[in-house]
Amino acid sequence: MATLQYILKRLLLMIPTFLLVMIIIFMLVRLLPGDPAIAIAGDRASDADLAAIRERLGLNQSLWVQFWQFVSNTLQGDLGRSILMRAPVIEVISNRLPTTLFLTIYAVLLSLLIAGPLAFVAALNRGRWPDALIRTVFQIGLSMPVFYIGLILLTFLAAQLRWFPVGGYGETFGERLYHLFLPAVAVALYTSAIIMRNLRSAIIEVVDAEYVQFARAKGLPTRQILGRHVLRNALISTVTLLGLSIGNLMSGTLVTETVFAVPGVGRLMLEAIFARDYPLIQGLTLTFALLVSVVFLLTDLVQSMLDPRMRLT
Amino acid sequence: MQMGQTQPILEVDKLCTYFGTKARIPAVRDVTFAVRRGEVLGLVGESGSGKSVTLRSILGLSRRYGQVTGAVRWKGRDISNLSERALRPIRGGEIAMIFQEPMTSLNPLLTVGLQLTETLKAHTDLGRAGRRARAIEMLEHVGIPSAASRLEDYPHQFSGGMRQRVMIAIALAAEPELLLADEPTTALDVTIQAQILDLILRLSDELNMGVILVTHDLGVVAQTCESVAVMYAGRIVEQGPVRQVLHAPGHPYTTGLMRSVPQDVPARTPLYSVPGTPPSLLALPPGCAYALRCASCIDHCLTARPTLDDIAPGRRAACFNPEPISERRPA
Amino acid sequence: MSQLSVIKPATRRLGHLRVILEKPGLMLGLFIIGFSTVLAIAPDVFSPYDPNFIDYNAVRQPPSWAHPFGTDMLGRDSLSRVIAAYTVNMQMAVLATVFAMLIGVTVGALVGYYRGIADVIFGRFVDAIITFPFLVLVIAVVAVLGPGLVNMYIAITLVNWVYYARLMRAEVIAQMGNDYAAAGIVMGYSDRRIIFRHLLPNAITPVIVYWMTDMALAILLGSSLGYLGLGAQPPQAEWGVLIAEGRNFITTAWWLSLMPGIAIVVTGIGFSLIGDGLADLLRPRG
Amino acid sequence: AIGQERGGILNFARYDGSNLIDPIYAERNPDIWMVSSLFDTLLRIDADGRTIVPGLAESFEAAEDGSAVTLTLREGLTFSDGTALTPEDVAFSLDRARNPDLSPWAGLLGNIDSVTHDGNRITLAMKAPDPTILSMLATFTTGIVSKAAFDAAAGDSDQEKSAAIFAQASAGVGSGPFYLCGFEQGTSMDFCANTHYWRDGADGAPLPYLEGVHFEIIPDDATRVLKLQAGEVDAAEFIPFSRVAELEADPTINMNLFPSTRIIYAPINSRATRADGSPNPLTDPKVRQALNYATNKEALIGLVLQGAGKPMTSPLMAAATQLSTQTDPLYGYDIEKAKALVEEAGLAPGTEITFTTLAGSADDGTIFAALQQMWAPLGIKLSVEQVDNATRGAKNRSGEFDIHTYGWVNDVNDPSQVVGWLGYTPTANAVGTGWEDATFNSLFEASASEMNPETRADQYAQMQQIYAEAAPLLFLYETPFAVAVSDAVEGYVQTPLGNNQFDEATVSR
Amino acid sequence: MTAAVSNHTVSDTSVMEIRDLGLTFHLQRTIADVLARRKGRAVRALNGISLDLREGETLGVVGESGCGKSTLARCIVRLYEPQSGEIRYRGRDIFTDLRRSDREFNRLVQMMFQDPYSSLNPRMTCGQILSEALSVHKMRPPAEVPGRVAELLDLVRLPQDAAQKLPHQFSGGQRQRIAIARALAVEPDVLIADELVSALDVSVQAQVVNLLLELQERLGLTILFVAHDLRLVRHVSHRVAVIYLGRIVEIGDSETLFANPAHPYSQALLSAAPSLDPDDKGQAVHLQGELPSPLNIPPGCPFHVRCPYAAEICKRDVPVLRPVGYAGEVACHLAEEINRNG
Ligand SMILES: Nc1ncnc2c1ncn2[C@@H]1O[C@H](COP(=O)(O)OP(=O)(O)OP(=O)(O)O)[C@@H](O)[C@H]1O
Ligand SMILES: Nc1ncnc2c1ncn2[C@@H]1O[C@H](COP(=O)(O)OP(=O)(O)OP(=O)(O)O)[C@@H](O)[C@H]1O
Ligand SMILES: [Mg+2]
Ligand SMILES: [Mg+2]
Repeated sequence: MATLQYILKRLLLMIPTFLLVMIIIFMLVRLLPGDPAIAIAGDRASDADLAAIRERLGLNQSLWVQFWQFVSNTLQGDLGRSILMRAPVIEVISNRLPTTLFLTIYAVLLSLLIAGPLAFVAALNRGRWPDALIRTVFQIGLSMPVFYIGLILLTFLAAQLRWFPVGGYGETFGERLYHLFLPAVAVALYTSAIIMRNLRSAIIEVVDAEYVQFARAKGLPTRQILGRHVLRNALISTVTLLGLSIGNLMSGTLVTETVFAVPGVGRLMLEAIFARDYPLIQGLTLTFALLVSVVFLLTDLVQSMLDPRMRLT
Repeated sequence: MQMGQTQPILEVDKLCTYFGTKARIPAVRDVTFAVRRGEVLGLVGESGSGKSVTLRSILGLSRRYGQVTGAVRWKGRDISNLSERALRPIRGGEIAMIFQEPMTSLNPLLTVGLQLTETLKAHTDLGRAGRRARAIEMLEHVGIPSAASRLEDYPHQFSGGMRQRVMIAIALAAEPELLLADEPTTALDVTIQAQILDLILRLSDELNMGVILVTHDLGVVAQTCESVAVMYAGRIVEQGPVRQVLHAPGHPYTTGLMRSVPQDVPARTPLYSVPGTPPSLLALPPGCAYALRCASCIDHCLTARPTLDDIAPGRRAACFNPEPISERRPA
Repeated sequence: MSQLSVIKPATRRLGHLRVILEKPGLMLGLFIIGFSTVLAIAPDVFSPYDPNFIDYNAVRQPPSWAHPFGTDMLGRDSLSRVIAAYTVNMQMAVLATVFAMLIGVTVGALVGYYRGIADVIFGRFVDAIITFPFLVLVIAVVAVLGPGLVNMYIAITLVNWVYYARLMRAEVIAQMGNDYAAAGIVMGYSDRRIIFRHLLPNAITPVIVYWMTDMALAILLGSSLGYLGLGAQPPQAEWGVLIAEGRNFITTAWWLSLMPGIAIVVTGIGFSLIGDGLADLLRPRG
Repeated sequence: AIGQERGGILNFARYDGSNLIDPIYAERNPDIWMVSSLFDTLLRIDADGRTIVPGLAESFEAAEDGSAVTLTLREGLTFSDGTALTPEDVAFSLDRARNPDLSPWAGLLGNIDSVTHDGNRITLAMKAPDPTILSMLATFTTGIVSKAAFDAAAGDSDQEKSAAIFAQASAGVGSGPFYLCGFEQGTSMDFCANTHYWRDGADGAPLPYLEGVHFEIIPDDATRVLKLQAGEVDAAEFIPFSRVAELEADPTINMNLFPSTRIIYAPINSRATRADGSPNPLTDPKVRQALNYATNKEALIGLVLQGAGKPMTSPLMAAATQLSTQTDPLYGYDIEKAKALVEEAGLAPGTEITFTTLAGSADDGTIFAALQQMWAPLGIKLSVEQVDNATRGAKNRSGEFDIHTYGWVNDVNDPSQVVGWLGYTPTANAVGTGWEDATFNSLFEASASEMNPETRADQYAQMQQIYAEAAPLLFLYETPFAVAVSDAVEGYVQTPLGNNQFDEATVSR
Repeated sequence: MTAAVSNHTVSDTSVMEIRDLGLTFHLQRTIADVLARRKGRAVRALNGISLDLREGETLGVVGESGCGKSTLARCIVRLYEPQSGEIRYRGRDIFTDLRRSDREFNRLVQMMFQDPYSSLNPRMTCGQILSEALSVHKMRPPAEVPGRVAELLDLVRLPQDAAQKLPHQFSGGQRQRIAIARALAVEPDVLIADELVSALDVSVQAQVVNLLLELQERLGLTILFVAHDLRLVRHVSHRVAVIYLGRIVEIGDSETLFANPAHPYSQALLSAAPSLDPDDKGQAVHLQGELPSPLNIPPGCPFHVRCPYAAEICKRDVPVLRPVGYAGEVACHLAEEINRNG
């Protein structure tokens, strides 16, 4: 019950957040230089054509009217029609979103899979060579631009060794796992580096905690000490971080999806921005914000599941 | 209980623990003592004198952080070099420990019930239901009301005193033969302190369990222990039966401790206080570590380290110039 | 005044050279960043050629004694370009983060100290900005203001201060749990004094550590924006742009993207070594 | 090509996706260039790129005075779903195409007065003579669609119906060699062979040879190439020129450089003042000429295109366009002359000029870097301003620029479109340069209704001369369409207008 | 350790008058609570505390953990604002008569905290801490500040080189002395010492307590001494107040109270304190029942659930503090009977 109340509270808190997000994105989009009409009709269109397009899109109305329409339509679940794609924004986004979600979740799982065990190895060998090696390698992952990592992976693992396909995203679940492996790795390299850093220091902190010592004094098996007492506690701060970095991760899909030719919302966002596709930019931003809010909420829930002290907030 | 009849169950022999990267911090040096079944041994001393480290070293918990030498003979067998795996049945099973901090020593994320039953799982062959029953029994034993309903609660839902009692319940769950109790009552009010000490004494009696009780409250020592060891800067400086040590301290440091307590002093008059501060463990003087603060310091004290020697039957002190013990301090 | 107290404890500690010498990681980090700074300030001293000089006849030459890093597709000397990029990339690291840090620290400290309604509003604001896709916001702001480094800094700062403020707020609240803040109130000190003189220097450590990571991130972000054409302007050499330029030649002229890639990685390592080292060094002892 | 491989699916990597392939709504190149695969036109351009030959119409005849065009439709034509392609469909399609309320391209057909039909004969009555009309009938926007399909489609407006038909991705309406049989927004697209297509190949077998074409959209240049190298696709378009040599050397890949009407040039703001009101040094034609002389186009081609291009020879169009004159070299590199011109014009040393480039474009970056160095001897300080596409367009319109890069590909098979764009003031202020020349404008207007080919050619020659002298552009170069295909693929063509032609393509597996 | 301090005199004038002080901490109410019209949970930390602090005296305050000792101390220095009741300092209400921005009150009433480390800014040297106090309150012209710092260090018996050291370079007892020096720097009238020595070892405790006693003698300070070590409270205080669940249950002259506690809770408290003499096992009054929670204070006498003498009336009526014989004031319905029996 407490959890339900908590979710309710969080959902209520999202309302002002979303209003702010809507205001920001609306203003930003209108401030963008460049005329969406030109973006649609092309540089060669005549002034009359452009005027007609503006009329059609309602761009000649006052900002207040436009904003009011934006808000009221959004509340009714209508995000408008994409100028670029000539289709309802909802439809366009819902076509592309699953791919991005798949990629993001895949990358998160991969990051955990990579970072988790290595964080343990590094933390338990603190100050010795495995620690130094792991940290250096991850630091490299942390400081390489995604587009570069992506390209290297593609060139060597896909084009030359042909272990993985260069692009596309497959039909079946298995195919997707296979096709999206490289992009997921490219994204995961960065995320896992962040998780590894955090988890490592959390483990180092927890491993010496009194309750872990007490668990040792109780004569528990090592695996139980590490799994039940150390990992769970170390995970708490890592979960927050993971939640926070998922936001960044989704931003990162802008570049990743372009490099790996993955047809997701990240690439769509770039296209939308460059085409001044106002409704699509707005719709995508709201979608991002919604997803990130949901992730934050999930993070908090997971955290409250892990940490009983946070349960009744 | 008469002394000298039973063999010691635990013998600690020249235990040394050094911390730091180059083993430069001598937290415990040459600690030697023994505990018999059913005996309650008090361990007192200033903060940082090495009481907790001694207890942890007995259980092999200090090895991760430093270097431990000397022998810890448990029922005659030296367990100081056993592997973690080999130590497992002893830890928690035969020798249990209560940690100093009730607030931080329980895992905040796990239910009290789980933390209790996991010990039972490790040390008994009780089934799931059996462990649960025993856990409830233990909680009731330490005076936690409606124990069955509290198994699913988390540590933060308990008060400090109750957490301390939960820890005692965990420590005693597997019916150990020796209990290492590290300041089990320091954080607590006098009323609760009294309850907990009663409990430990009762169990020690019922189970014929040896207890090492660390505290810095001399009153607790007086009321609870049969013998006492006083530590200073990592060493035991005095050891003996409580009654004798408290009535007629042999080591000047023990005297100092006794006199600092505002008892039997006219109100609002200056209290006695040991002058100076304890030496840094990184820069111990060559001679007696207490020499610079000691009123009865002689030249020899500055250059040579006194060993823990008998000063009377059953009593030992590490001092070149011990207090005359025949004389009783006026009450 | 607030700035002074930010820096002071750090420099005082840094004054103890011996402490630093005992930390090889920190030493290495300081060396890397120190050297990078020198390169950034005086690239001409180190670069063998004019980084922008186009030589039609020496296009994409592999590394040689004359051109240790080879030449690019315009026949420009790659080593000189990688060195020239230090100026703009190090500038990115600092300028894209330092104002965000100052603003964030101030706002975070005030909000953390006073709480109340300002804190509630701040919370919503932070949520809005944090749920907003970072890159999108930056791209949009850059697009509004026009591409170019200064606008990029403004854009990143507009978004980034929130992260510092969050961190600072949490830390100030944690520090308020210590009695020295209460002691300040009891002593009758002004709020300003308590916030900036007492709480801030104690709460700043994680911020400074984060700042180091953030500087490395700023370089990466700047590079990504450079890749999208929203950052550094040609012909200014910038690592992200250099990598982007070289990406079509990854198999035929690998040095084009590898060398700037190494520069980014090494600088990143430098910052994070300093960050780790400082975290160690500035941890209050007790 | 006797005994062609038949069947098979060709996998084609595109740089950008189509959004709506409809003869009249196609606005962006990725849309335009696909129209002819789905919708055939009455007339066709021959392989030489200039001659007009019959298409869906088996014969055509234009009145001498330009008052009418008469065409005869082939017998037994059917759409891809097997329904008959009738003169009603033709009239419907042409009326749609010339309806200014619907089609952005209606202006191209503005001289048509009416479209009537009588049996298989279709007559276009003209309001005014139009020398381009036959070319227009071979242009994508006059592709023939099925009236029945439009009548049946859901939606109230023509636009909605068009979108609905496209969304069905069905065999319903195609008159071209293929029909759309699969579409995923922004991801992929499938063409399937139209088994009812009327044309036969050189081997006498019906076209198309392929069973279908599968398009994948891969915006990133490097990834597109990798995909081809990995054998995951059979063809990749828009190969970066920097990769051409590498792919040419690859024995398993055929690197095609198809001749195109694509030109890269840079409009120079020729107005008397800049947008901020300050005097514009570039208003002096001498300065503009000097810039052109000081620009080493061969070197630029070497740097940007790795040699895979040639300098512009006609100031107004690509050499592949009809009526282009060959001025070779057009402002060949001559730095001394440039210096002299600058001196003559009295350009102050250290004059600052801003070069606006497309953000993220490596080519633009290169051009800028090279120009900066090339123009330095003239005392010009060139600085850069990066903008994105939409902003560049807006700046071009409002004249807020000094010089910026631009590109052009003809959409129709006639020079009038490009000349109108680049030089005729009413169209677009001479690509936004603000350059205006009365003689040029009147020549252009006269040529629009000049039915005599020689006279018209002469008018075009004059316009090119005027334009070259005034130099409102920095004349740069022509680039081919670089398409790499695996050696299994043959017969794929991209026309000079950019149309992707798959009808005679084959792939052997 | 030098001066004898036993003859210190206490006047009858009250420096502080505390009347009916009540303070409840409201725990955060969740949205769900609001929707369900549930009241938020509340911690009733202080429930009508009244006491006087007399010029020059040391008033000891004892009670078990969580009974509201620190809350009381913090109210007195205006860290918390009570919801009811008033605190008068030399006749003036510190919350209504004195403006919050008036720092003079803060100067005159100083507080020292339990945790010597956390109450000192870890990044300021001892010298900086002291000179800040001096200069903010303009106690001395800037030029004389260093000299005064030296004097203060001397006063609390810290070596002169202490001025350059950071708090972590001191021992616990030394840190507490810095805190004392800081409080004395502004020449206060009243000192509130909240568990000043609880964190220290006995022999260090002795040093700090000696210092406090000596300073009180020399400077005529008024001290509120909060602690849970009964022996210590007995040693330093003139009078003692015993608090139970935010209420004073007994208050009186220190010697009398310790010799003859009148309230059953005071009795239990004193008897539970272990004697130093192993042979004196005492007769500890064992309390029954669970620890009380200020979240849920029982009706009637809050102590009745644990009280061995509890009668019907105790469950119903809240006892008021009233003088009982020579014992001072006691809040117990049955005080007379109990003490007659005992
Ligand atoms: N893991 C460790 N690494 C380094 N030094 C340590 C470690 N654990 C303890 N020490 C040091 O060993 C000394 C003895 O510590 P110990 O905890 O045994 O003191 P104690 O007698 O229990 O004091 P207290 O009464 O405060 O609990 C102290 O100086 C302490 O700082
Ligand atoms: N800021 C606060 N918010 C909510 N509850 C509080 C707050 N401060 C104190 N309390 C509660 O008020 C009650 C009284 O607390 P207080 O700190 O005064 O006790 P104390 O007598 O000083 O105890 P101790 O001896 O442990 O220091 C406790 O139950 C405590 O949990
Ligand atoms: Mg200890
Ligand atoms: Mg308290």
